[in-house]
Amino acid sequence: MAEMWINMGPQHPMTHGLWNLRVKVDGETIVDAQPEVGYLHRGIEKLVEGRTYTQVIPITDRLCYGSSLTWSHLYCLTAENLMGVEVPPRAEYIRVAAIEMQRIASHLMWLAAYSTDLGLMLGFLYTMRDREVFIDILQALSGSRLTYNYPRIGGVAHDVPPNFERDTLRACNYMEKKLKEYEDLFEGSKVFMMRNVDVGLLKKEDAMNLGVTGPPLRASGVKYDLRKDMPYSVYPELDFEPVTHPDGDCYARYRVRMDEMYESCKIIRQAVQKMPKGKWRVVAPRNGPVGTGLGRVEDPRGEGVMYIVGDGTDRPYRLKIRSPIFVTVSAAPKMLIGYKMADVVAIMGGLDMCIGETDR
Amino acid sequence: MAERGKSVPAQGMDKTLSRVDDVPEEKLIRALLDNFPNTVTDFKKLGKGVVRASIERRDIHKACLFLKDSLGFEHLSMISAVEYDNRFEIVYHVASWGHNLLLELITTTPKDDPSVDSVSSVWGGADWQERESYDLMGIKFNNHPKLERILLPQDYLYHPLRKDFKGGD
Amino acid sequence: MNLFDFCYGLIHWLVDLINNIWYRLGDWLPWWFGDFFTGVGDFARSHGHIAVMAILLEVLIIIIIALINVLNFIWLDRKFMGRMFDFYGPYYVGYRIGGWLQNLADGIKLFVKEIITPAKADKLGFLLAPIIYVGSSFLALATIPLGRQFYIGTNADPLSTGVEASALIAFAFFAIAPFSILIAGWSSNNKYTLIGGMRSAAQMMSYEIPMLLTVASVFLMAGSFGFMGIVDAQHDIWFGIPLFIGLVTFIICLAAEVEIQPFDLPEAEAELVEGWTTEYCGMRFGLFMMTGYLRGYIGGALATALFLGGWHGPAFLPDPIWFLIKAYIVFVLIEWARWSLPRVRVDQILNIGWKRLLPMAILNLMIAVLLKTAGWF
Amino acid sequence: MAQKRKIPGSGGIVIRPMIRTGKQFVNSFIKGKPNTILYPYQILDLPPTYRGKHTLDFNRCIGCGNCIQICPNDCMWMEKLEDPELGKIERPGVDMGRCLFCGLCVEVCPTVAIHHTVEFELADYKRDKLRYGPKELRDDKFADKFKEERTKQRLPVLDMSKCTSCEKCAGACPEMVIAMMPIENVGRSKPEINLAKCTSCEKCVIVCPEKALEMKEIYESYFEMPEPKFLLKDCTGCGACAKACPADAIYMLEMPGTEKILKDGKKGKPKKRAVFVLEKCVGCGKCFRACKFEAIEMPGVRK
Repeated sequence: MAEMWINMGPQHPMTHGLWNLRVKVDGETIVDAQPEVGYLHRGIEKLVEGRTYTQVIPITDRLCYGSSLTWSHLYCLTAENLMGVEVPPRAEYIRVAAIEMQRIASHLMWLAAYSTDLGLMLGFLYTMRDREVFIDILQALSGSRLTYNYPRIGGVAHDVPPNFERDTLRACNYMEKKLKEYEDLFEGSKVFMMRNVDVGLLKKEDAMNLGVTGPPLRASGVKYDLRKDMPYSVYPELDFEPVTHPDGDCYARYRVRMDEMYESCKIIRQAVQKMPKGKWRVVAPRNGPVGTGLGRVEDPRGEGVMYIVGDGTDRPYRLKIRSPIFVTVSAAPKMLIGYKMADVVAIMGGLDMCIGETDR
Repeated sequence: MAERGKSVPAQGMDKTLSRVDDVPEEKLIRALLDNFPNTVTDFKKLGKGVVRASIERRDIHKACLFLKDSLGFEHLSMISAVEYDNRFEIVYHVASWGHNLLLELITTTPKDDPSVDSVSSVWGGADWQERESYDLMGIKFNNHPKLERILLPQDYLYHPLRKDFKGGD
Repeated sequence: MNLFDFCYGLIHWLVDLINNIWYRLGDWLPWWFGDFFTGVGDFARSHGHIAVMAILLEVLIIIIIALINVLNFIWLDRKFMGRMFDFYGPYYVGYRIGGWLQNLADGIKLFVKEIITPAKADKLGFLLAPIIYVGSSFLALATIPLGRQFYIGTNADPLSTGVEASALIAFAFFAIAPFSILIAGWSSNNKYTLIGGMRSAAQMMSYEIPMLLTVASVFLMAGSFGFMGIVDAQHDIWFGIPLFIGLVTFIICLAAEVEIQPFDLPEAEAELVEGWTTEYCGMRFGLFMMTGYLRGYIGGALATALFLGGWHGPAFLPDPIWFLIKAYIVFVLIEWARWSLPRVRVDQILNIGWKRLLPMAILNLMIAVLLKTAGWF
Repeated sequence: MAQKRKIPGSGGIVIRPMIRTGKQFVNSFIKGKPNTILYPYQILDLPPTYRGKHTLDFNRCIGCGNCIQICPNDCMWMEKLEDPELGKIERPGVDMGRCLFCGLCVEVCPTVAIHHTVEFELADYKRDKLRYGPKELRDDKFADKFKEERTKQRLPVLDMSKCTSCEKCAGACPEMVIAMMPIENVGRSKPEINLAKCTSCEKCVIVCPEKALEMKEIYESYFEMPEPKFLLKDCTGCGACAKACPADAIYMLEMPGTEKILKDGKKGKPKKRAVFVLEKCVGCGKCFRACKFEAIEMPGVRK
């Protein structure tokens, strides 16, 4: 068969959103790839300039449907950095617990999408079922199921609901049991391993050079986790281990995310048990000062950075959002070339694409 | 099919770790000042592990090469362009994983000539971020391999993040 | 009394019933008109005419049974999948019978949908592909007997073995499908369908060989090319027991031939949207889908007839029921594996076919030869 | 922390996954029921914090419009109503078609009058029907059922129209949080209470001879609201701001010595000026919008 370009997207089951991957195939082998994004560009960075600092929080929730809480948390961190607001410790612990729950939920959603990509409908339903446990807790915590709008500049919106500790610990235990089941189901299956091992190899040097962050980077053997290396919030007080895997293939990415879920369970448990009593919110100033603020967090998908410029009014002058997937997806051709057409879904699924944050 | 990746030690920054050891922020500032005495105009330690430095735009590519090759800043975190009344600021957030450092490297361009040298040859990850800055803010990056719009349609007329943009049709 | 006998008797009775009125009508009319009437009536009562009608009736009965089974299969598949995936499956439509009517509702929906032919498609091929696909599958179905006396036959002899070499014919018709899939993939004029069609051709052709080799071992053991002879030879012991490797190989090949989950590369949803059926909609797609399950039914029936002793079973149930029960068990097993496994890749599927299943099939053939030469069968 | 790769054995080809799914089949078919919630017939339990359709307590609402200002989507509006009990009032309505259910309007409400219910089935056939006016949102009893999360405090609140500037409250306060601030051009002073340090001992209320101070329950605010800045030189004393203020925080006081001499030599009415009791201010900016002479400044509030 002659070489031909195939547009995988913008409407394609592989894309998990709205983007376009142009692949040039020779028969079934990929010889060139060209990701194109921008179909979901909503101009959030411009929208923000017309809103007050508080009104921006619900907008940043819309950045990523998979992990909206981490983005609004990142925005609040950035605004607090700009305004110099000290967050009460209870709020920090609540935030950490909520973020880690969001991370598990996000990773489970990734696992769901990934298993359907590989043709395993089963995984989708099992993981979505178990994700519900954490969504329910987050719902009781914040009042919403997808766009939580929970963090605030200077704390969080509400105190934890009654029975929060009991429910969270129970959910963690349940999750660890279920993760074992998933391992049995996925890694115990030879077909799954056939589809994953040695697929989508990303060398360490390439990953570092191309700005890949998050689980794909750690799966390439670089031990870099912002929660550990440049800690924010109360992460230094919690005991956990950044997860790495030396192989850099799809299986490594899968393994890193699975292990991160175990680590997140650990973090949630500690955060809930160490949570001090006291205020969960302080009043933030209405007007930001003239200056800049920076926030960096370890999003479930990679390194999320926000850079905010204040001009002394009650609206941000400029907010720049660094989306991890926007940078990671530019490394896609490096991973794709040389593999089969069916591996596209495994490789791109392994990156955990989220177009909301990519296009902003 | 590509061969399987050899298992490498997880900590990969060993060769650069020994260069800067104690108080890395000040060493970083000193290294920058020593190598670019004329163009580094402003520097400040913002917090633990965060340093801000301003550099003139003619040296930005050289400075980035220096940062990556000699100081071990292997990760370009973010390129952001900010429009002020009289200038554009292009802010490079460069991170070093070995030393846990973050450098906020600021370079300014005048309003009538918003262009700087591209650093995509230094960090591959800069490629798309520079395209984004070009797309939304209209900063031109010299020597960029493919400076095209990335988020907006190719035939779009405006650079929407500029303050004088009042909504195109 | 076999199926032909039954149908013959039924048609005969019906023709006599009609002729009763017909002849009387002829009696009232003038002689020249009445002669014509009696002539027609005599023709209708002739053996050749009634035999043709009886065969048509047989075909109708077999098709109806097959279609009901297809509906059952779809329902069973969805319900079984649902419970395995921790949800209900079809539930509301036909609440009292477990959501069985959902399939009919889906069928009606597909019927009323508009059939769109892509503007740049090859119209003839686009139209022909479903026809060939459905037709070849039904032809394969026609050769399979459901019981010792329950088959499409042409004589009333209770010891008749039906069509000679019926198993060969069944496999011949069963193997036409990749051709139609290739036509569908090419004529849709879409890159996904093209790749799907190509994959389908490669996959089916590479799995045809181990499948036929295992079938050859069965032919060898039974000493017959016809289903009757094969099933009769399994009266004492099912071939699935001595030829267990063959049974496993056959079922895996069957899964690949019928294009279900671990081997459903031609219609891989994730990367090829829906593979070669991407451009089909409405009832044309419905036909493809229905025929997919029909092929599942045929596959189950083939495995039953060749390896699982056909209709042999304790006498308290009639032959066809035993046959269907076994076919259902084979189908459920395939479905179970289907929903538990991810999809394999195209190079891997060929590897499995050529490097694993072909040696297994040859080993199986050798076992069959050994058993036959040892004189145990 | 490099893991070893587990290579599944030959059982992993098909048997182990099938055992896993078979277990689930047994669990959801023979032992119990599937996990699905059959939605229209079974409804998911929602926590009381769930953010669904709004509800509005007419008695609590003061019509300040803070909710409208903070709404990120501009989906709320003020509607003028005639109520048999409350008279002429202004109450907000919500456009559910545009609302993003962020809950900021609930948080910012100074009197905790607006709430979210757990009702989420809001779909309708027409967009107009998604615009819920205040009468449709009204539920005066909801706030009592609702478990209040925001802390409230009983605090003394000043009614300036009764105050005679006797300074007894300042003397009575054990915490010294009441300071008498002179009002320019009026010749009187008004007690300013530092509410952050107040201990709610009620001594000032007891000592007040005119009953100008009153204990009221005030909710803690999470937001820094803009404060009005009063420019005396531009004030004409028209009283529009006092009329507009939903919290009764503005009083019109006469300025002695500004009386106009009428033709017959008598003194006319003195000029009035606005006096702001900022403890009561909710920061809504209505006075700023009502003032036609730009005598009130409020940075960051849109006119």
